Amino acid sequence: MDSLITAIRVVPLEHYLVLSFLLFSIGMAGALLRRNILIVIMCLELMLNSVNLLMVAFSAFHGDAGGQVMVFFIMLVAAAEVTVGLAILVHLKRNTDGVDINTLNRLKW
Amino acid sequence: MELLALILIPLAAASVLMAFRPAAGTARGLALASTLLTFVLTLWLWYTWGGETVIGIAKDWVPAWGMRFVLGYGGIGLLMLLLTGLLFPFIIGTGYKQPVGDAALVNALLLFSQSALFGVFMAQNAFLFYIFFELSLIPIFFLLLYWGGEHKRAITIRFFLYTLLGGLALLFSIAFLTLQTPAPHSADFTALAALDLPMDTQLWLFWTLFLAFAIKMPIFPFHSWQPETYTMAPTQGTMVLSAVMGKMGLYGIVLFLFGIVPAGTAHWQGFVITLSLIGALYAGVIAFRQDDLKRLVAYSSMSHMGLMSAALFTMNAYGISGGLYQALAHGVLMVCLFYIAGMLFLRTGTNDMGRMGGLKARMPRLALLFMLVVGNAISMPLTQSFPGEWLMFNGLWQLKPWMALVGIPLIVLGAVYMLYAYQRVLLGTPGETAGLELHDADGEEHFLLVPLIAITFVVGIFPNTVLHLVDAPVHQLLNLFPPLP
Amino acid sequence: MVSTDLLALLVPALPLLGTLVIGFGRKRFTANSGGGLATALVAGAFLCSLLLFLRHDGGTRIVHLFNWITLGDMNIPFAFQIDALSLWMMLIVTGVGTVIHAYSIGYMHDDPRVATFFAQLNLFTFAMLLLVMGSNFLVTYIGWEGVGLCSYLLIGFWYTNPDFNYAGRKAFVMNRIGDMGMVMAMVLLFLQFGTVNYVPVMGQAGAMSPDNPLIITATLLLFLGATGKSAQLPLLTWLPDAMAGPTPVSALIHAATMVTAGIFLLVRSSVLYDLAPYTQDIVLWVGVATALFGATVGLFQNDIKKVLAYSTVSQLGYMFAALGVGAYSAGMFHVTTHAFFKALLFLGAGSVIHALGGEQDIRKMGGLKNTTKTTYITFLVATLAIAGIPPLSGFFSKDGILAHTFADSPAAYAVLVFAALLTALYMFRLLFLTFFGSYRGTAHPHESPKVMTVPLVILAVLSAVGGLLNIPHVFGGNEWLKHLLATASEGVAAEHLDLPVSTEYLLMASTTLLVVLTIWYAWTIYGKKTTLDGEPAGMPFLKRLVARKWMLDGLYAWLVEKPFGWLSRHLFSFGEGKVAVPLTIGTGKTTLGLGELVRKVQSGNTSFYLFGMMAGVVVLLLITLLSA
Amino acid sequence: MSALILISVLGVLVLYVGLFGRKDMLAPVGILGVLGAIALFATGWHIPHELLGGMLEFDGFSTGFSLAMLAITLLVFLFGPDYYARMANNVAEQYALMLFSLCGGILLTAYNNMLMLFLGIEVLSIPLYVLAGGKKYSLRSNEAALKYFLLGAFATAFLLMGIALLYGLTGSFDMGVLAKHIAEAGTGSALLRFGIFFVVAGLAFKLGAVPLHFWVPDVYHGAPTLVTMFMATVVKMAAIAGFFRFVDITGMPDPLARILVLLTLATMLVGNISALRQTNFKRLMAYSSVSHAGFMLLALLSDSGTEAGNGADVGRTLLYYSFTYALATAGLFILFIIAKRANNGDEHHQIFRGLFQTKPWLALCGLAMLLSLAGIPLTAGFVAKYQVFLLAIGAGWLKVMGFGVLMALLGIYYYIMVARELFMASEEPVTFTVSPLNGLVIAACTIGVLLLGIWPQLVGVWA
Repeated sequence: MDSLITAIRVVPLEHYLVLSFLLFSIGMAGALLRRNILIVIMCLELMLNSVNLLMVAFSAFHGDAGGQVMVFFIMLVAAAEVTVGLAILVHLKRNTDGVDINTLNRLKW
Repeated sequence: MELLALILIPLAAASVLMAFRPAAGTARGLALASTLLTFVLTLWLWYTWGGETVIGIAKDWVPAWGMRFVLGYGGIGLLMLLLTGLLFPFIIGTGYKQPVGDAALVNALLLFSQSALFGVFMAQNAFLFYIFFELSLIPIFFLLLYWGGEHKRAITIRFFLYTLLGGLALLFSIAFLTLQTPAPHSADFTALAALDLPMDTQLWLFWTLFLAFAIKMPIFPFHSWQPETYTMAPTQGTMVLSAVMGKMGLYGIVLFLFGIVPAGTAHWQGFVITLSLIGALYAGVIAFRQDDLKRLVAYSSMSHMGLMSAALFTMNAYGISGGLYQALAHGVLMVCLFYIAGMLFLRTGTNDMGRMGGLKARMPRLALLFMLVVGNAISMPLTQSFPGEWLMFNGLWQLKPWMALVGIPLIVLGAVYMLYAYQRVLLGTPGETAGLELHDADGEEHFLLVPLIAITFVVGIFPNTVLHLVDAPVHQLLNLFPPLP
Repeated sequence: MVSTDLLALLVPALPLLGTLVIGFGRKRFTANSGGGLATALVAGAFLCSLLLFLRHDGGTRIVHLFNWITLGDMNIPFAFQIDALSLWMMLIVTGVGTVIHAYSIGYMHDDPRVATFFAQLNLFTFAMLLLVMGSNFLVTYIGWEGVGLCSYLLIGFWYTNPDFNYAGRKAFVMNRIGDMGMVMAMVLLFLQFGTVNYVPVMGQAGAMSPDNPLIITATLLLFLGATGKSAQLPLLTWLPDAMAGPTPVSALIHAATMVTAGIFLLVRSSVLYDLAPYTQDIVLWVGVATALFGATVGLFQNDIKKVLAYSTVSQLGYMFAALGVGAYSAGMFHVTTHAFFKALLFLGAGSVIHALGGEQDIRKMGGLKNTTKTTYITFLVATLAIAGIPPLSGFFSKDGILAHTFADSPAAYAVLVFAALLTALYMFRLLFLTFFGSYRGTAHPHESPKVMTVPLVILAVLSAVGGLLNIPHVFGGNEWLKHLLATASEGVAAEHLDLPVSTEYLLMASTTLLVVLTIWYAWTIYGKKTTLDGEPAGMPFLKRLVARKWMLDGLYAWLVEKPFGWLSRHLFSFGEGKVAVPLTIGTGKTTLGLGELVRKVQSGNTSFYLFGMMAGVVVLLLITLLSA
Repeated sequence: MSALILISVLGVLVLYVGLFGRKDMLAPVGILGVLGAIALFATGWHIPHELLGGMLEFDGFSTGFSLAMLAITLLVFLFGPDYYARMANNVAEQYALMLFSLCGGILLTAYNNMLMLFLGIEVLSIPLYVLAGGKKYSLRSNEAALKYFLLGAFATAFLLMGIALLYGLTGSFDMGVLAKHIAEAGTGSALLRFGIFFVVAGLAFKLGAVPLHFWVPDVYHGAPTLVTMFMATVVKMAAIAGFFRFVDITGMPDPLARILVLLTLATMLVGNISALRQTNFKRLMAYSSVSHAGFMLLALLSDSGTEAGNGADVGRTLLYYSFTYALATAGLFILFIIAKRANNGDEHHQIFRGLFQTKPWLALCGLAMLLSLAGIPLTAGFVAKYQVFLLAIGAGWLKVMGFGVLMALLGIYYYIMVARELFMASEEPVTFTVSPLNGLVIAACTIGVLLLGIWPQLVGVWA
């Protein structure tokens, strides 16, 4: 365990920061640009996971377990969230066969 | 206790009308009875008044924000109470000959507004004042919305928002002022008047306060809601608006501007007086070419209001007393004029003077009544309006002679448009109305107009009965003012 | 024995009573009952005044009724001032008033609204009495406005005629223009002296140095008021139009009493004017100019009443000229005599009109001296009086004015003499065209009833002997009226005329001679006319100008009425229609439009929402970071 | 804690009741449970206590908010049976999900630790995603749900990012530590700025503050009306409570203040302006909720931390404001549902026409609640706004406050437009059917609004 932490600490914190920001941004970009709702959801997951990465890194550098606990919670909640999301998506697919995000435009103004 | 009664009696009557929706006759009877009762009550207050400020009731409401339920009255407040008490029976009485709509509802609304107005004139706490100030608006909103003339919806909303704009500005100022008072905060006028605000604060505070009252009166250039509202509102609504509600503006000026931001007021004095006078002349000139009688009266009212506010802002004894005295006179005048306009509409089915004319031959009594009212409108001596005008011009000249000289053409303008209107309506040969079956002013109408006209003359001959109300308070007020530069 | 105060109270109270009784019972009163009552009441007022006059001991008595306007240090009592001046005016008003009331019974006999007429006539008398009796400017102002209103009502008495209504309105508004000055003067004096009661004001003013701006301003403002009421330039065009009213009204209001209010006011405040020579000059020249104006225009009028109206204007001019040179008593004297003979002239004219069934155009008259004898004789007397033929009243009063003017300003004197000649000319033109020659009309002339002719006779006598009231020293007189008024008015007391007696004789002789010549000239032109074709075409410019009243009406229409109407219309259509209201509505509409716009941002597209959120967050982020 | 457990257990219980097909028992059970929870909270009154090692802290503020939310939930449940009468099955889930979501809300009022903040928000949100999609076969419902989900997840990511950064700064999720760190180290570090920023973004999303408000109108519009009502009231209160806690504990460091000003201005402006021409009542209420979020933010803006300054007052004000707002909104939504039924499904505000002619008292109730939202005197809404004004002025935000006043004027406009409809005659006769229970609920809301307007201390008595 300690070895793992030291291993993590080999890489300076900044790199983790940058990396997770990159991931976060990629996720965001994907969420914005992609049409297919499934992919959008994945991108959202990506954003969450970038955060996870950050958490882990921080907890390692702080030598505090809280961060890792948090990561578990995040995964948990993310799973629940996605479940719900997918369920809703399935309904949508049933009612309008299609998962194109642009079909969602009945509600406006 | 009787102060509370002033608010509760109309409220109770209104609630009864709302709840049981009695038949027209009963409704009017009840409304009339309650207003007469309140009138007697105000008279009694007048009779028992000893010349000092009376605090009738003082209860904590929300101490945290200085909200207290304090009712009381000094001479000025009493004058306004008398005005309200005196005029409402007549305004209700108007409904007999000139019914507006569902009598129960209309009278209920009128009574609501009366109750709120009494509140405004008795509130000794700025917050309380504001609450009544706004509440008095809501009944009028419905009167307009239901029984207004053409475009009533748009006009109603415009009127409502415009006046509320002023109201919110007032609320803002009150909140600010309350926080200036030493903790525990208090919004009582006494506490606010005790504040010694720095000049720069007073300078902007003056405007946030003045806006509310300028819109209410209304003063040029905040008047654009007024003419069409007065024209389109049902007669009774117009009466309440012009005869009583406009006076809330004057009253507020004395209460807030003079009482709380005297230095700021003194600083803007010249500017505001100029505005008021311009407005007065502007309205007076415009009134001349109006074809719609109600609109003409609306503009004449605006013209008078301009002069009154100008006089108030002279901040000297003659000006203030004259302006306040005139408030009463103007109230009576407005009720008379709008009632006569209503009578004419009732008979000819129009407000367009171009389509009247030559009515005198068939309605000599109405002509006589109208002439007497016109006499008051152009402030002939021995009518109510003259002493007020005399005092106001004294005040203006005392401050700056040119102000009086700018204002004096009003006495010509008044004669011009009033006599022109009189001629177009009554004199000459019958126009389109020739065919109509017209009946002269009847008993009920005399019953309503004659007392008012009598008051005009009695007060005109013995103005001291009213003047002594404002004399002492105004002099107390004057002590607040900073020495004029 | 009735107390003086009660008498003083009765004088205005009686006419007021008449107004109320007749006014409210106007359905029940006939010409005879109503007229009779009205006349009786005014006569009663006259008797009271007479009693007061006889009791008068040369002092000034203030009859305090009640405090009218009291506020702080302001106390304006409702009180009467009984002194020689007011008494004299009361006598004129009620005396002439009584006669004219009586006359009206006959003249208005067949009018359906005769009761209303008498009510209003009484109301006028009441107001006029307040005007002259008031012990301070404000009470005077009550009457001042009151007579204005009455004149408005009576001019427009036959209200179905739009022209008459217009004339009434014109009269009132022009008076109001003058009243602006009056009010301002009162305010100024009050703020200066802390009171508007005549006695203290004059007392304090007397102590002030002459020529100080305050006094000059005050006097000028007061004079503005006077010009309005007394139809002086430039506010005179209302008076000729006022002839729209029934003839007795013209006689009472627009000849004998109301129009002299201005003179009364100036005499009342003579102290101020003596302190303001500048103002006096202005008064003098305005008076002179008006006198000339009236006389010239009078020459070309063909409506019998219009001629008299312009003659009134010019005679008022004389009076103001007198005041201008500080000859207050002369002015008042002329007021008196003028009241007699001008009232007589109007009533005579009325009688003629009555005789011809409403005809007013002198070109359609002529030769009436045989058919309407009484009228003719009395009219002749009045004409001679106004022309200034000794020993009739007009001669003395006019001569007084001329003498004083000569002493003060020969130029003005010259103009006034010229005007006097013109007066003779147009008056005799009127006389000849009306009563001489042969009848050119179609009606059947007949003499008026007694109730109308008797007043004529009374007035004729007065116009004849009225001169005795104030016979100058040169005729061994003692100037009774002057001494009387001197007790009431410092101005009169201060009068002095230092002319060598010889000069005075010379002036009188020359003037009289010229007048006689003028009359002869008039006879040659108009004396034997049997037909009359209006003025010959192609008049010289000046003549046309004069005939058109010096374009004064046109000037007003062009300078005041049209611009005012234009302003009113455009302020409404532009100021309100294009600025004020649109501004309000515009604000509202813009906001709503904005709302519509912002609402459309909610496009319903999820990607866009995501983008929006991100963009917003980024923007916020940047702002917060940059502002750090 | 006990209350929290009770509510979650209650949710499960309701599910079981549904399992046994006792549809008629759902609401009563729920109501009883909620009452029980209220009782529990009431007993825990005035006794601040910590849970989970200080992760949750129930003080007067959170107790008050929890009670208020429970009370509103009670109203929702009272109306529930009527609303779900036509819905054949899965009714139990609806109630249960609301209860679960309520748990999240309660967490938000009491969290003292960013982990709890995160959990609270998620527990609050996830059931809502489902609820929003409650009408399985209604496309609008699906769309609303999905939009809500996508945008919500997006915002969650922001929140988490923020939390992570703050964690990176302090090495702890405990708010106290964070506050201490700020107090000592000041607000210099970029981590702190970014962290706070992202957290605020996440919270602002829940509150529906501009520019993170895009979901509000669509979701309010698409979701089943009862759910909309729940979102507009309970969720709103939870969100503002959570937001307040964060601001209050961190004691409004300077970057936070700057963000909040912008948020406030933008929210008040957009919320009110977009509502002006809105005729669909549900969307109108959505925008109104945005604009009210703006006013609450104004109050929040004036907060300077409980220790240092007026935190307690702000908390009180927010509670008063959000509760009265919720009351009026709830009442109006019920009125709306009634009117909507009477006009077979139309959602434009003309559907209120003729109400005064047929059911005057109902119209008057509606008027009272609208006036309260508009902030006209003698209604709770007015007092609430006034408190906000007082706070803003006290904190010296005069200009922002002046802007707020203008926006309040706009607000009055669109509420009055609806009020106008209440009193207009309808073209063709409409029959509004009101069950006594519904009438009672509406009356309760109205009375509450008026009572609180006339006697504001009613809410202010705790703590």
